[in-house]
Amino acid sequence: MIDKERVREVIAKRVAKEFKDGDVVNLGIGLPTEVANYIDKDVEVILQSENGFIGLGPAPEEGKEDKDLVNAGAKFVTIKEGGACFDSAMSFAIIRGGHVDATVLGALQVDEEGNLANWMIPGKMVPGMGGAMDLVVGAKRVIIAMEHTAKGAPKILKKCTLPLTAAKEVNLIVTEMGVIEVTEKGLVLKEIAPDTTVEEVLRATEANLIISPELKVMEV
Amino acid sequence: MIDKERVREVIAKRVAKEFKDGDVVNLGIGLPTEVANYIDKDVEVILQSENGFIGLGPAPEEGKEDKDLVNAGAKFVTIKEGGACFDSAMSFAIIRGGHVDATVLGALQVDEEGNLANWMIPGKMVPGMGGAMDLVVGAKRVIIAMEHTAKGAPKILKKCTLPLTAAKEVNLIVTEMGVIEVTEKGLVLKEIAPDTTVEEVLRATEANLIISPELKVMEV
Amino acid sequence: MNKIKKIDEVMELIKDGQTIMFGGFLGVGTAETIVDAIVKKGVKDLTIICNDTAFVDKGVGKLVANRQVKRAIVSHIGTNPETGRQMNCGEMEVELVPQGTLVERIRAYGAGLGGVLTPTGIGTVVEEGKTVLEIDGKKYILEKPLRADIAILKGSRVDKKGNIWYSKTTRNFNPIMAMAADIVIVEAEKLVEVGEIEPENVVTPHILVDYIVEGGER
Amino acid sequence: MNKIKKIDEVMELIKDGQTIMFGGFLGVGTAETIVDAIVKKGVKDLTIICNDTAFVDKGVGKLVANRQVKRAIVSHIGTNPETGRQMNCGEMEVELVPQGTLVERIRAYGAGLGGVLTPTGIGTVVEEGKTVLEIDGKKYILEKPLRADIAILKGSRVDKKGNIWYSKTTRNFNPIMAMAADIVIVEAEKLVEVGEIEPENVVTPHILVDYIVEGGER
Repeated sequence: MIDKERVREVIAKRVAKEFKDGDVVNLGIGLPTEVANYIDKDVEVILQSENGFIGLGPAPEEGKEDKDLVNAGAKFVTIKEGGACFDSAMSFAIIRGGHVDATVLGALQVDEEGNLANWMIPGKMVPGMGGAMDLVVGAKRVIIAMEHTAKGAPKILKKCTLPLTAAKEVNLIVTEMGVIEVTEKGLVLKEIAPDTTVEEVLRATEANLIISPELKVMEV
Repeated sequence: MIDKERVREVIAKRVAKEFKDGDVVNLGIGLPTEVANYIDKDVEVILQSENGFIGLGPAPEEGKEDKDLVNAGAKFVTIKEGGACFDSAMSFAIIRGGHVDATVLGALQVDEEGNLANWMIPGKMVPGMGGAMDLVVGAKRVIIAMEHTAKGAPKILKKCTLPLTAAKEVNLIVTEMGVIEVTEKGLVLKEIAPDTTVEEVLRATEANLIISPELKVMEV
Repeated sequence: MNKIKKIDEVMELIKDGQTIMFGGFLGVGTAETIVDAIVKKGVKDLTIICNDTAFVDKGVGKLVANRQVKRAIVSHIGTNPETGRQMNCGEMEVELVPQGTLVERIRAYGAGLGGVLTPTGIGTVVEEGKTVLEIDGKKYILEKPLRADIAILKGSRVDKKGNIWYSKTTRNFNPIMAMAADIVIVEAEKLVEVGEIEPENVVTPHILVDYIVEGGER
Repeated sequence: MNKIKKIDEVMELIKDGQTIMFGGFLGVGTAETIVDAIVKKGVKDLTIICNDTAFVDKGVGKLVANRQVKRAIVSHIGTNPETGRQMNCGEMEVELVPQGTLVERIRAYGAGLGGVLTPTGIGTVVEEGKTVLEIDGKKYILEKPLRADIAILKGSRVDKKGNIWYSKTTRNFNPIMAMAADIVIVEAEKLVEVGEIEPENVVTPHILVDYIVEGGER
């Protein structure tokens, strides 16, 4: 069992490998935000922030915060040279119109059809969907970055039981145990973490998993 | 019979009296454009140009033309201090969204219901509607500025015979013979040009005209 | 036409039961001086339209905390526990709208369109009770336009005619709301002379703005 | 990623039968250098989407005059007699669209919306053959989104990443078309360094632009 921090690092590092030079990417709050720290220096990824800009840069040095410049989680950030600001209508035109190459989001549940539930637990947690529903529908690729299980219970299910964020939009699931692609035929395990067995992955997953004939070891 | 130039002046001068301080107005090509020359100096009217700005000013001095600054008829113009430029989506959001107080347009035909035909003569003249259909639907008030007849034939009809620009959107008709308001009950002659009789107006009009009990002489 | 008013003058326009739009994203780009004055005035039963309910002590969250809001139409309430509490005990109604749909519904009203046809929310609870149209083989929810009695904007630089320029991420919903309300009030962080904002760099043209209040940097 | 190309390089992308959007309003804001190169290349059967067909010797009008256009989707053809002539003798098809509807249809595609619900054209020939929806007692025409293979923009200042700023009335359809085509090419009147356009004053963000061609002032 690897510790929480290492789990997040493994997931974020693996997701970071999904991008190619010039990709426009929106990273969700939390773990997905950490992906930015691991993007290869030779790959220029342009981060979109749905509150209204492209060219999202790292947090400013202490004392250099600009009260007018925050990310979608209201944290102080910077804007890279060549960045551009716009209003929310334009921001979501960019998102819904397919001008974002990939979005990385966390999940409560994902299922065999690529359905995603990540915005509410009825009677318990109703924060609102924010921009998540638009991002999942609009981005060319939807990558889920999450821990494989929650308190030991599988999050990759045959069918989501929580209210959906979107239907059939997930393309890839990256966890600390492996990388799973959503295909027409179902979920395909393409990579597996080192020191993890296929049996362990299957045990931690409720959904049916097709084991790729070219199953690789995940680089972490 | 007054000459053509004087006719245009009479119409433009009378239309210019329709505006109050702060009004946002879009003037069509041709005669409506001339209205700008007669607006009272104490009344600040902001002209909208549908190709993308507010604060339309007069033509520049010769040699001071800016190739990037034209009106919707591609004529060189100026922009007043405090003017603002925008794209065509914003321009028509302003127009269709009811943010223009009045539009002044010419007409081929207007009828008793306030229907307007001013964009084509089938088989003869098909220039396209440009922004006219949006302007007529979107502006709070639609003012028609035109000669009362065309080669002696009435242009104010019981029912338009040419393809419509918009249905039931005209509010006021200003001609060299008088001022006619479109009301629920029909067309009401509110003002009449000096040296013109009601009989003359009726003869030049195919539509039924209700003569206002407060019929006034038009100031020209 | 002098649009520049004292805060007390514009407060006369704010009344119980109104629908008010507020620019801002988690409070960034929200007119704090005007919000504070509304808290002080204590008007009740407001319907607020905003991206989110911000924080208990920031942005429109202060109106929620002061129990002035009857209904909120927003995309997110997670940062303001008071919204959740009032919603759960029935003191306040919350209509959750996907962020892109929310801004496009406001734009639809401001642009004179009959509604929005969006794929966002298809296959989720968002589509419940709404018309779904299939256009060229794809499904879209018909979402209705949103309007307000008052829109309250925050402008970073506002000229004396009312032209607005927004700094960085303060823009968000502000320019869209400027089109969708009967009365539009802007809080100017910095009031500048007419002509100081180049015509091309004006984001909200002055014809959309009715009143200007000086707010300063905060 | 170097987006800056020679005119000959981008001409390789232009092919017979393509649908091409051109920014510009009666030629103002149209990429004349690129239009001239397309005239020279002589590709045929183009569908052009533009506000108008400009003049015989200006803007996209030159493509019409050179008989390269099979179909034009525009709001106005009155300034180019050649368009009318070719239309009347069946050499060219013209779809006339109200200007506000035209730009909104392009925006709908670029913004991922299923269509536009507009009151413009109700009660006219424009509504013929289209779906009309009654929403809250008012009628709207459902107008379909418009896309293109290529969008050709004219930018007054373009930085080396592709961020665009438009001078005065050259903006018009350009920023909207930047969202609605598979490939977006901008002709830069003036190529500037990255950072010279303030982030807030960028109108078309560089992520929407694929190629930049230097055009100079003309």
